[in-house]
Amino acid sequence: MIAHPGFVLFATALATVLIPAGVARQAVLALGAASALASAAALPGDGVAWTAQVAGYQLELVHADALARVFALIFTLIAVIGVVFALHVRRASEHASVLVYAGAAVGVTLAGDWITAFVWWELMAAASLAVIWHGNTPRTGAAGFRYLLVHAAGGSLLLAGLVLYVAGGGDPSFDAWRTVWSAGWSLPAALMLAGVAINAAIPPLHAWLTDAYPEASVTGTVFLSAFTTKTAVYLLIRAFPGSDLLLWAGVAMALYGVVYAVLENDIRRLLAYHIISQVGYMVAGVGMGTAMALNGAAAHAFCHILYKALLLMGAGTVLAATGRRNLTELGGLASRMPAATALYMIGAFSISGVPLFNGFVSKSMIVSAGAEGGWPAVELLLTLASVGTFLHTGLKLPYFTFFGPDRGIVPAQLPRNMIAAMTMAAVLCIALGVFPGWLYARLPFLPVEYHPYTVDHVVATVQLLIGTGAAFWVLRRKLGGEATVSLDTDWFYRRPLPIAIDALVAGAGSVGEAARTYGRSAVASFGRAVRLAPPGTVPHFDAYRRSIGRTVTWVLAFLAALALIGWL
Amino acid sequence: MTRGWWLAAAAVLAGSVVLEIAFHDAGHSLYWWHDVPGFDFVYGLAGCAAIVVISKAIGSAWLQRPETYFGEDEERP
Amino acid sequence: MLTPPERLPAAILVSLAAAVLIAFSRRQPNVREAWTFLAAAIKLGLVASLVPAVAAGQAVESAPLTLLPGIDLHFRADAFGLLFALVASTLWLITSVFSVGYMRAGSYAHQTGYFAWFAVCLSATIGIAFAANLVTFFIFYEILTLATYPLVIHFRTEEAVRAGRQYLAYTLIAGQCLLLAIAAVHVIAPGEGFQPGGFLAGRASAPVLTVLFVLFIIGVGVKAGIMPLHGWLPAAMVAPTPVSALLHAVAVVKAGAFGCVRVVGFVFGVDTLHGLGADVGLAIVASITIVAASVRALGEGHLKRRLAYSTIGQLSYIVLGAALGSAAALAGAMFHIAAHGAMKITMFFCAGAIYAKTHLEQIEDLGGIGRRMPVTMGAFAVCALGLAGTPLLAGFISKWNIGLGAYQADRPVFIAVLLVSGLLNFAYFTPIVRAAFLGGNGDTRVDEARPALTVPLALTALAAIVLGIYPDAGLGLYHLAWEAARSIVSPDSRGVL
Amino acid sequence: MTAHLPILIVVLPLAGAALVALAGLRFARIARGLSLGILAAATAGSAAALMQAIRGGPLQYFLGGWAPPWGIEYVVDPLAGGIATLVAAFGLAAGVYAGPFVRNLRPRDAGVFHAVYLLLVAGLLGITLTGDLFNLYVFLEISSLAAYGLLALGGGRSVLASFRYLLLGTAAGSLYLLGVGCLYAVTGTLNMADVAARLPGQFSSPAVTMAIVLIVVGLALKMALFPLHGWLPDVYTYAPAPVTAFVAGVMTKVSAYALLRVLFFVVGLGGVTPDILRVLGWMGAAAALAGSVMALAQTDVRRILAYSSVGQMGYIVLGFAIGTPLALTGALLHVLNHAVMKSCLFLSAGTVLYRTGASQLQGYQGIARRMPLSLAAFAIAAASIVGLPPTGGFFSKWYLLTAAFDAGRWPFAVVLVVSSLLSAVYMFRVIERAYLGSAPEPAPGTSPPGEAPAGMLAPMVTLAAAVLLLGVFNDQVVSNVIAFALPPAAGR
Repeated sequence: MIAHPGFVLFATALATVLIPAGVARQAVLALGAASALASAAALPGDGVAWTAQVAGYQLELVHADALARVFALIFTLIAVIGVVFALHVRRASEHASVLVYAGAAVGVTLAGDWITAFVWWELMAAASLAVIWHGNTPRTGAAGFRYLLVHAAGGSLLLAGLVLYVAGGGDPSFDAWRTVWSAGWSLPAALMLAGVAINAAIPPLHAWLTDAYPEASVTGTVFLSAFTTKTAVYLLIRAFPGSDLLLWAGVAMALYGVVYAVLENDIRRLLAYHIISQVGYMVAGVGMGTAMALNGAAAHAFCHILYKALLLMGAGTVLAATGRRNLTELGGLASRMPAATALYMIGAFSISGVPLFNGFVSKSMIVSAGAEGGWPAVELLLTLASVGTFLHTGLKLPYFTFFGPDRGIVPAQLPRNMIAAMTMAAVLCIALGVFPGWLYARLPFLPVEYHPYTVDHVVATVQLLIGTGAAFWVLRRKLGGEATVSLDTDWFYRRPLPIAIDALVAGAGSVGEAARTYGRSAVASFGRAVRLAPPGTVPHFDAYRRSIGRTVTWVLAFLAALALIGWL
Repeated sequence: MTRGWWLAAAAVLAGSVVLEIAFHDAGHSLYWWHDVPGFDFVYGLAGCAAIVVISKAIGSAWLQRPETYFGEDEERP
Repeated sequence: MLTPPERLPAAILVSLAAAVLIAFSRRQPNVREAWTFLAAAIKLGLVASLVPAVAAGQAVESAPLTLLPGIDLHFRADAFGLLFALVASTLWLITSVFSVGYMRAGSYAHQTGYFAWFAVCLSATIGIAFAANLVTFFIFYEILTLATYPLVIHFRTEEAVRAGRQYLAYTLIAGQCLLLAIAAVHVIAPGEGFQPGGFLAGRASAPVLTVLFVLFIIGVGVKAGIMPLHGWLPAAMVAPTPVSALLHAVAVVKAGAFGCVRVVGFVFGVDTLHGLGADVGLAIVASITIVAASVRALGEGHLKRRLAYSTIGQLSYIVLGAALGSAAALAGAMFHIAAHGAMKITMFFCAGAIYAKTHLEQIEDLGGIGRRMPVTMGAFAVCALGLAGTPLLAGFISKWNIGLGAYQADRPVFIAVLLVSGLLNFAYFTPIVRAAFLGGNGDTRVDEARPALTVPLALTALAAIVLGIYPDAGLGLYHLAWEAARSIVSPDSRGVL
Repeated sequence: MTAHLPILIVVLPLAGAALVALAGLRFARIARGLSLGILAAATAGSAAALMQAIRGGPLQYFLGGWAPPWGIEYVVDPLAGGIATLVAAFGLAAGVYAGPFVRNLRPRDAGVFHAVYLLLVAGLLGITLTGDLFNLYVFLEISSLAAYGLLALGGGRSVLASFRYLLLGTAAGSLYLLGVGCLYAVTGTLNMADVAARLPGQFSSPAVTMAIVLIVVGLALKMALFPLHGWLPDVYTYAPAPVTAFVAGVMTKVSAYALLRVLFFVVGLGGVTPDILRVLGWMGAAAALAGSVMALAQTDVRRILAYSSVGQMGYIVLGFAIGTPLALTGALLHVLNHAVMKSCLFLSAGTVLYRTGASQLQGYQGIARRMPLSLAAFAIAAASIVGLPPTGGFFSKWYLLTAAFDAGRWPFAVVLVVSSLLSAVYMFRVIERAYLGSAPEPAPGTSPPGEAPAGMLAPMVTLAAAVLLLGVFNDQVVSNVIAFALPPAAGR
């Protein structure tokens, strides 16, 4: 018998709601998350552990293999860190929704068939919406609403594909599916891939991410950055490995995020664009589809979750302490928030792939896989993307936030648990950077013959970083944030779509109104036609009263008519 | 201060190039640029500049709008 | 104890008797309500006691009276009818609790008449469910029409009276269309009762059958709220909330949807309609209704009226399922009778509980209501997600099956309709939920409505969840639905895997 | 005894009329008791005769022992028996109901009322039971004269109305008589059976055609078939309630019976009849629609009911015109149903008038709270007029509908449906006011009007119950009575 980490998290969520705010609840939160991590670590080897027969379908609730385990592990791990980061939050509903969100994500990773995965998938969408709506920026509501509609659409696409697949006699288990996928494209595959691609934030289906994540609460964003996109990456690895489309989509999104990051002023949105960029590496890895690339994708997801969480926690602490979110309003916080600054920089070095940080051991895996897989352009472009990564998260953002011109901001005191959580993440980032073997041993495709710390890797990376740094220093004047927003694909459903929908609603309303009016007038005119006495009128003389004379005339007419007919 | 950083960076760079030449093994090089010493430095320098310039160009040309562009956009129940 | 055949008329008469008793005990409200509960319990017992036999595949019949030469007052509990009867009688029991709470909270007038007519409505509904031929069906269908009228005009306000007029106008005209069709069918196929797979195949020329089908659909479509025959439904929202709940979840509109499936599956037969091409027409009409109603709901600021439009859209799921006519689609449609019943009645209960507590009806005023009434709005949120077809909730089961059915019927395009509808459902429900829980001023004082109002809606919401996770739970409704669907679609018929 | 039953049924009220008139001079109470007793006896007698006719075939009686063609024959076949029972029973019901009304008359007039009333019943019974065409005319006139008298008892406008009726009724009678004369000229007999036997050879002769045409027009006028209904609304509106209830219930039906008798039993379906039936069919359709439309336009409830009768007669004629067994079944069942529901309606309208003096629509505001039973009866009967299940009206409509489809005359089916929708509207206008209107506060000092006295309630409630029972158990009536009453030659 095994404990499903997801259900452990749900139980914790329930307990959180029931226990009043205070030390007891904090203890339960930490304990619950920890035990979820433990149960994830204790997941059995390959094979179906939980099955259920529902409405005639054989569902595999837990189908733990190496791929599932590594994702379950990192999801529960980040749940622990995130919970610690949020321990000071008093709203039970926020805790509950993040825990359910995390649990659902774990559920997806452990699902052995499409139907089960879909159920968790939708639950995850709902929970993540709740997380976003716990944000407190003026745009939270609208952004969350758009997030909901986009993800509902994604879920619908996935469902459509699934229905077509199952109705067509397909076996929903992933093992069966992979043979179908390897056989080539099909309508169900396309629809399902589209559905997953929305969650993976593959441009042009990505705008929900940068739209909504920065509007969530400081603590919520940490969870958001960890689960939705990574679950999508997991499903891509699981169900859609090896596809040129994904490869080039991945490369494109790696650079796409970079370009927008240049223009971004809001620090959390800047980091959000870098989520897209980083997920681009993973998608590219999936697209390559070689064992090494898929390992790289999994490993990069693992590491990315850690350092991106760390970065967002850093940005979050800034926001929490100063209430400011734009580069144009920040600066010179390093001396006033030394711990946060230092921890943030660890995350920055990790994402930039500085040797001895975890980004280096995972990102380079994908790049090399690209090179060895015979895609030179991929190698160069992904390298370019990592230049941009270092430029923004490693140089630009910290420069304008922590160093650079001091604006004399006096930050508020931060809760201790925030720093603690960041420390945990930072330690893990470095530990994985130093001892990559621990991670490699848990990758889906063993054995892993990849050694990050070769001379030419390290040297190349160092040169790249120095070059980038030099260029940044020269161009830093141009890089200051500008108080602007950048149009993205969300423009389509933020400008034209609402207008269209309003028009539609108004149109439908007026049609109904017109129908009502015409109906009424038709009835009224019928009433007039039959000389219907309107209710409450004085008794009028019977309009149909008929004199004897006329009756007699009718009699004669009738008589004549009948007689005529009789003779003819 | 800044000057110190520059010197340090230059030193590390020089060292790296040296190492690159010393430990170069053709077995690991798949494409020509793997054999060019200091390629990555140049690539980083040029790439970074390119990213900044191009992005800014695109942004100011098409993408950037005043922060109030989307208005309040409150959701309507 | 009654033999199974005797239980059919008994189940119908028990609430009729209750109506009389209620009318005579107007002086003692508690006794009066006692009659309601007693009758509801007995009825549910009688209906539920038929499940084992029917689930085992045999139909329970009883023809106590000859109505016309060759036409009996004929009752038969087949899987489909029993499904509907179970839903109706279960929800009646729950609704009664809510009604008592609601009517007493508002201390409204005419309570005796209210409960009496309520009971009559339930008799008619069960009669419709168990009717084994068209004439029997029609008789109870018309009785339902008349018995609902006093409930619609309950408040006797000018608006209520107008709504009542509108309701009668729609339903009586529809009834006469239905009567024409039924009489013609009786001439074409004398003395035929409902038969799985229909009995009109080849009994008349295609044009005649088409005209008859249109008449039938008008007849049942008005109650089922198929656009453009839906006008009465939002207007009827002036009735007390439990009545709206009854109208929407239990009796009236479901009777229409039920009749639609009966007509398609048990009078014409899927293949006959396919031959006429009428099934596509119906499917298209249903699809338009689904989308258009959701759009109207988007524009509706009054909670109950938004729910009404939501009902119009959801009912056409059933119509669409019937029109697609493959096994899965029919099963989904039939199961949706139960699923939508549980979910929509919950939402009306919520609207009622909120109104009874705060007298708020406009959606814009509901900010923060969820923190004040967490159970109520929690149930509301659950059912909102359910209606949008979120997994683990009842709505998903029907949506999934109708989707499969669309593929089986080689009309996968209609899957898109379901999905778009799901999106629109999200669009018009979730803002309410968010405003309720996260909007409004920050006060977090919990102040629920009285238990008589809160417990029923919690129960029905729970039912929506249970049915979503394990659709066969309890009375095996899902099994019954498939049982009925398989009986309609002959093995060699199109669209069976 | 039973051998004389046919004649007794007619003679008893006839003789009784004289007796009651005498008694009425001194003891009004006795007069009333006597007349009710006689009516009860007539009812029992005709019911018994009906039973026998159904079991052992038609009862025949030769007046004075003279066999036809010389003597006058009385025949109680199931059809005649059924109608006779209907007439007698309604005579009794209306008679009971008339109690309070009569009490308001001067004793002397009361006696007269009872006498004339019995005369009317006797006339109608005679029409149904006689087997002789001329004798039918005699009874037609007897009943009509009695009716003129009774209808005029309402005073005021009713006198003029009744006079108009007299003129037209007489014209109708004379048309009928002319027709009979022609038949006699051709066939040399007045006995229905003989005429039926001799006629088939003579269809070519224009005299026969003319005869049938004259008879049809005459009877159509008597039964107020649209557009010959001109006399009816005023009469029904202004006559005293019990009389209206009775006249509206059965008198037109008896004329309809006569028409059925002549067309299907005497003339048969040969010769000109099909053409006439075709015309009658369209007139029936027109009546069904026009009647309902005209009823819509009224503000006086009794007038609404009167025009409604015009429409409902259309249903019956429609049934005759289709002429298949199914259609005739429907028509006859509707004769029964309409008699029950329409008298029920007039009775409750009468009670409202009696209690509140209101006959106008807005006088009905909120009346249901004051007189719940009367209005409940009204509502049930109204539902039956509309033809809503499970009332009787629904089932007769069902027979007519199926018959229309069966005979391929689907336009008639549509007409029936539309007409019943229209009737739903005019009935609903009354009911909505009665139940949802707010009753005016009674003038200070006066107490609000209460429920009608038991004597008026009893027949009303009975009829209302009958409406429902005739619906649920209509099959009993159809297969046990009407099935036997169908004409032999019916059906194409």
